[in-house]
Amino acid sequence: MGRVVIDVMPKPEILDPQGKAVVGALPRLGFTGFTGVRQGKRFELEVEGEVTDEVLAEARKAAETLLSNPVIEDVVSVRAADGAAGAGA
Amino acid sequence: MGRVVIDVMPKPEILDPQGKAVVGALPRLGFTGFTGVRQGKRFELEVEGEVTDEVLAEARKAAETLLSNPVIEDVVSVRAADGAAGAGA
Amino acid sequence: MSTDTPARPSGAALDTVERAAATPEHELPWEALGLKADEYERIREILGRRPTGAELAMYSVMWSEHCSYKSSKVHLRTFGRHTTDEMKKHLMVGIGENAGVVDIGQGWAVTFKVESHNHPSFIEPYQGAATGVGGIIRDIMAMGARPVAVMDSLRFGTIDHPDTARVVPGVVSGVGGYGNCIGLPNIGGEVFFDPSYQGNPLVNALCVGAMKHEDVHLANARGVGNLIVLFGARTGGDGIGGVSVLASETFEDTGPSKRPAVQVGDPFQEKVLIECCLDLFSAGLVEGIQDLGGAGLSCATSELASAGDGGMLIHLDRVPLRDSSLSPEEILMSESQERMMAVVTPANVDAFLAVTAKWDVEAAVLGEVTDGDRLLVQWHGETVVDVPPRTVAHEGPVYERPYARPASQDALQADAPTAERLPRPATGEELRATLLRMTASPNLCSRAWITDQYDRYVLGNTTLATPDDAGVVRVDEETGLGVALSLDGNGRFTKLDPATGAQLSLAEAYRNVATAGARPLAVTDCLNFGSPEDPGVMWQFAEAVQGLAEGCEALGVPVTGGNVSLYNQTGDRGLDSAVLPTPVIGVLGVLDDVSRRTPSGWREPGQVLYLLGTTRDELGGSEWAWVEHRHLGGLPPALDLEHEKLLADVLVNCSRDGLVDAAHDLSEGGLAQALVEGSLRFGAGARVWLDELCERDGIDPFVALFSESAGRVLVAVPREEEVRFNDMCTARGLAHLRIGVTEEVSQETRLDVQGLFAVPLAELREAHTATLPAHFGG
Amino acid sequence: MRIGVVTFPGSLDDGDARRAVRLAGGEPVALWHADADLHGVDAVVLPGGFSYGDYLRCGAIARFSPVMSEVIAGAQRGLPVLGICNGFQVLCESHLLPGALVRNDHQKFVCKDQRLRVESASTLWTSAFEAGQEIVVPLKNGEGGFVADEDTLDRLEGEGRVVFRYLGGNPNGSLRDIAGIANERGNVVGLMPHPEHAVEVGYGPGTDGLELFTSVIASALVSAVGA
Ligand SMILES: Nc1ncnc2c1ncn2[C@@H]1O[C@H](COP(=O)(O)OP(=O)(O)O)[C@@H](O)[C@H]1O
Ligand SMILES: [Mg+2]
Repeated sequence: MGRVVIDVMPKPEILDPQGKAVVGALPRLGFTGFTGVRQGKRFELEVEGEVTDEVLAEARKAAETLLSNPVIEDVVSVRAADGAAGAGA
Repeated sequence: MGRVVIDVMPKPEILDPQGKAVVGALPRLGFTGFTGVRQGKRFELEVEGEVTDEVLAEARKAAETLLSNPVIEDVVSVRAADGAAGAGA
Repeated sequence: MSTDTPARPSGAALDTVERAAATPEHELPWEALGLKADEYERIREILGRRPTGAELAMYSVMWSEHCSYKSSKVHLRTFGRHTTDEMKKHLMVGIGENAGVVDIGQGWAVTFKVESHNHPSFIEPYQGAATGVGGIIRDIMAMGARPVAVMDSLRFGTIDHPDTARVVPGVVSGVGGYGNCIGLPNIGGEVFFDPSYQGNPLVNALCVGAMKHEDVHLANARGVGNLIVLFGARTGGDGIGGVSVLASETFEDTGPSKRPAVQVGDPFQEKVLIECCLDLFSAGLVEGIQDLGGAGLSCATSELASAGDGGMLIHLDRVPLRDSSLSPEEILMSESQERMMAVVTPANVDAFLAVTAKWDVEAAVLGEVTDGDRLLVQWHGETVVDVPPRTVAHEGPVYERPYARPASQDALQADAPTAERLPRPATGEELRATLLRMTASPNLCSRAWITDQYDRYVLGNTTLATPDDAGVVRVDEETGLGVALSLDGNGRFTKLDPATGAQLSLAEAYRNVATAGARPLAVTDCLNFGSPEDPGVMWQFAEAVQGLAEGCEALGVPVTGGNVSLYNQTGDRGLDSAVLPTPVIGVLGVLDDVSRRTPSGWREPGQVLYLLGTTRDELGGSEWAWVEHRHLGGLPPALDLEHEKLLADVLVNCSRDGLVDAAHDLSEGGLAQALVEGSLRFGAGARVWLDELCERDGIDPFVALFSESAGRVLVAVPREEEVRFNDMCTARGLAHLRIGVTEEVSQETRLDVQGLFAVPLAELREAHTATLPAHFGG
Repeated sequence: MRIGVVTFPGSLDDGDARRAVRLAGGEPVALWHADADLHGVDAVVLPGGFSYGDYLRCGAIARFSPVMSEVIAGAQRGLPVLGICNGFQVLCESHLLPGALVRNDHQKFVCKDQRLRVESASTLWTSAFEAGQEIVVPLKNGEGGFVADEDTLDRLEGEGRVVFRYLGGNPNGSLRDIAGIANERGNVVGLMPHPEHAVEVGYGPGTDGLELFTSVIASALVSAVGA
């Protein structure tokens, strides 16, 4: 069983209220070193077999049509999961 | 200017309504190869200087206390951004 | 993402006033900014030189159709001409300010306005609708009021078109996402599907706010030496697509490449801004205030200065930025959301900044009110704008666009839905089947799938909301003083006859408010039309405005403000590619005690159903003609405004004296739909007979059930009040007829039209509620 | 009885909670998120809304506000605390209550009049009800799905700490139809539906919600008499 990881982030020029809320909260918790935060989405897609190039191409198409909103978001990466990220460890 | 990437995913045993909705929608759009989808969050944290080990340790602490809820989520990775993922390209 | 104030981009040539005077030959891209040659020439005349890039940015955006109303202005003056002194009696602030203000008595005032966010909602349904709600809320805040409720009027393409499946859920969750998160109850609206809105959805949002008389604030910058403070969200490159031409012109090497076409809303920021503004108002720290909406700082500075008594100096480099690469032109044009601008005395400024700090709201003192009459904008000490503010804000171009009744109008009106041309159901069985199809049709089916996504309870003052005829909220907890609002439009009627159609929309909103038991007091309107460059569209517009103005005068309710949205049209097939001409009318009414409000459904058995008003064979533009025959033609129903006034009067008295327990307006779908909705409201059935009605009005059961004649309301009268009720109608000369009785709430209860058919409410409910979930997902 | 109602930036139903306290006969006291002081109140309500916008996770940021450290300390001493909707989310994020609240299974915000069964009348906030009683109060949320692992759910059921359960269909995918729960001591209760919107005839569905507030006032009287 293979797994594809897709990362989607708000476009840099677009207001990101979620990131803004986090960057405001961090210093109150004593985390002072962070000057900016942006919050995006991460998807893990499972496939029956291996993650072939065709699977990745399908996944990219899905990322661009369904998983992201091209008006305000960018698909920043579509890749096969390496063991570490996949298992949720 | 450095950047830390943090990935947070719903725990495997926890209901993930967003992932479920995506997996339901994919076949309707003609994407038939995916058997499961989970949707998590991806954060990009900016720091003034370089991403040192201390910065990463701070980021991990922030990830575990604020950015995720251990009852329902796992922090699956905390790492320095490589060029590619960072620029939002 | 960097958050510091910008350094002056090195190496780029700043287009200062000085430079503009020295380089008269330098050509600016005025055409790309949407200006006409004569408009550009006028700017040169006003300034006595060529404009700077920043000045051109301001003029171009402020002289756009959206901001200057250049095509509609000559017609909008009609409203003023038809507003009598008597109508102005309750009007504290009229057309021209951010929103009108109405005196509702006991020292209270309310302000309300409807505005469009049509095009952005097509591009990005969620954010477009969300920022539409956010924008109208700031207009209400700018009057000094606390926003107390919102409404939304939505129009989409055909229900089964694939793009409708994209636009509807996005718009609905955007309206809900913003309103729910900001804590304003959604108390009503409309949803309508028609192919003409394919590619041109209409998203109109209304906000109403309340305040004490002494809290009314106006948008003007008075008092030399007073400070200009910008507060709220940081300024980013939102919605400045067009002006990037200028940026690339003057900032060749440093100009940023990407400017977002859509704005993203942050309702949390706006919620905090509301509370912050209310704290500022109650501490008396604000002299004048203006929201930042379309045209951003260009609009706020020039309007404040233009309405003030002096000039204004602004240091643009003090604007807190989200994107440090923005040029002065872009900062002036940015439409970043959740920002306000206040005029503050120097003595109050520290206290002002303490309040903004309490709410974690960023604020920056940008400049001051000056003596003289110029608006000066500086960028790191150099002057980039030096203009008479009135010429930017209030003295833009005015067009007398040609208009003409389209040649096709006669044929359209001649195409009446007569019984010979469109077959009508006659038997009980046919009528029953028609009723079930009608009540399940897109424009008549239950809106619950949409309205269940809106919080109608927050603030704890909502006493009527969806699916009642009007939304009713309490304004004063001590006395129960409150307001009722209804938002209505009918593009089909307006297409068939623009003047009458606009009046019918007005009459429906007016009637809805009275049906809820409130005394109608004032009007706001959003006029959604196609391209003003099409003489046919312009004719529709002119006619609709004239009709509306005359209608308001006849009903005695003034237009207090509104919004015009033109160019709602795709393609170049002239009138045929424009949306149905759609004036959306909001009517506001007052209840001295909202506990007297009348709900739209009955719940007690044995009450008597009366139909007020008379019914004619009027099916032109009706839902029946469309649902059953895809037909739009003929004339809209006739309207008698004197009758509407009488009807409203009787309904308000009935509510005051407790003569009716339920009242429901008859509109789209006619009596049949009113019976369905009145029964389903609380699950109590009804037994109805139509013979007397048919005999009195000379109609058949089909016409009785499905005609859309205006001026009719169905009421449920408790038996013990029947005599008083009858006497009152008779004394006032209002046509009233007993047509049925209510049944109890039970599993078996039915809607029984005697001698024709009966339908169990369970079956009706199934038909009525299944449609939207079937199309947009459970 | 003085009952504090916390206002976070983004709280929406704080005024409504104060009104409910007043109508129940208590004295509402407004508490401010940035103020690490409960001003001697006898109970605390964490109201509904979207604290700090709730963009990250509902209640995640509010949990770390200065006032919450006092609320947490008070709750551990036995101070009655009620979390409504966003307040429930804050209580879970603060670990005063187990489990978490996730996006509704149908992914939409839902606003409706909701039928509930009061499963436990032995908390400080439900003593005025009869166990098994059915009530109707508004429900309005986008992230109201209660989740916890099986062991936690079994323990909640076993210890009688499921306080409210949805009737007539599960509106958001909550496990075992759970609408509200309590801590072991019964002084901390969280629920997704909004009892403060059912306290006045004509403004919401009836007045069933009032009993939560009269419960806590009555139990304070009882303990005062007992003491
Ligand atoms: N988009 C909407 N937002 C909020 N409420 C709505 C919306 N659309 C319809 N409603 C509500 O649903 C009910 C039915 O709408 P409608 O059939 O248009 O009423 P009417 O014909 O009496 O004006 C009304 O209470 C109306 O306010
Ligand atoms: Mg209507």
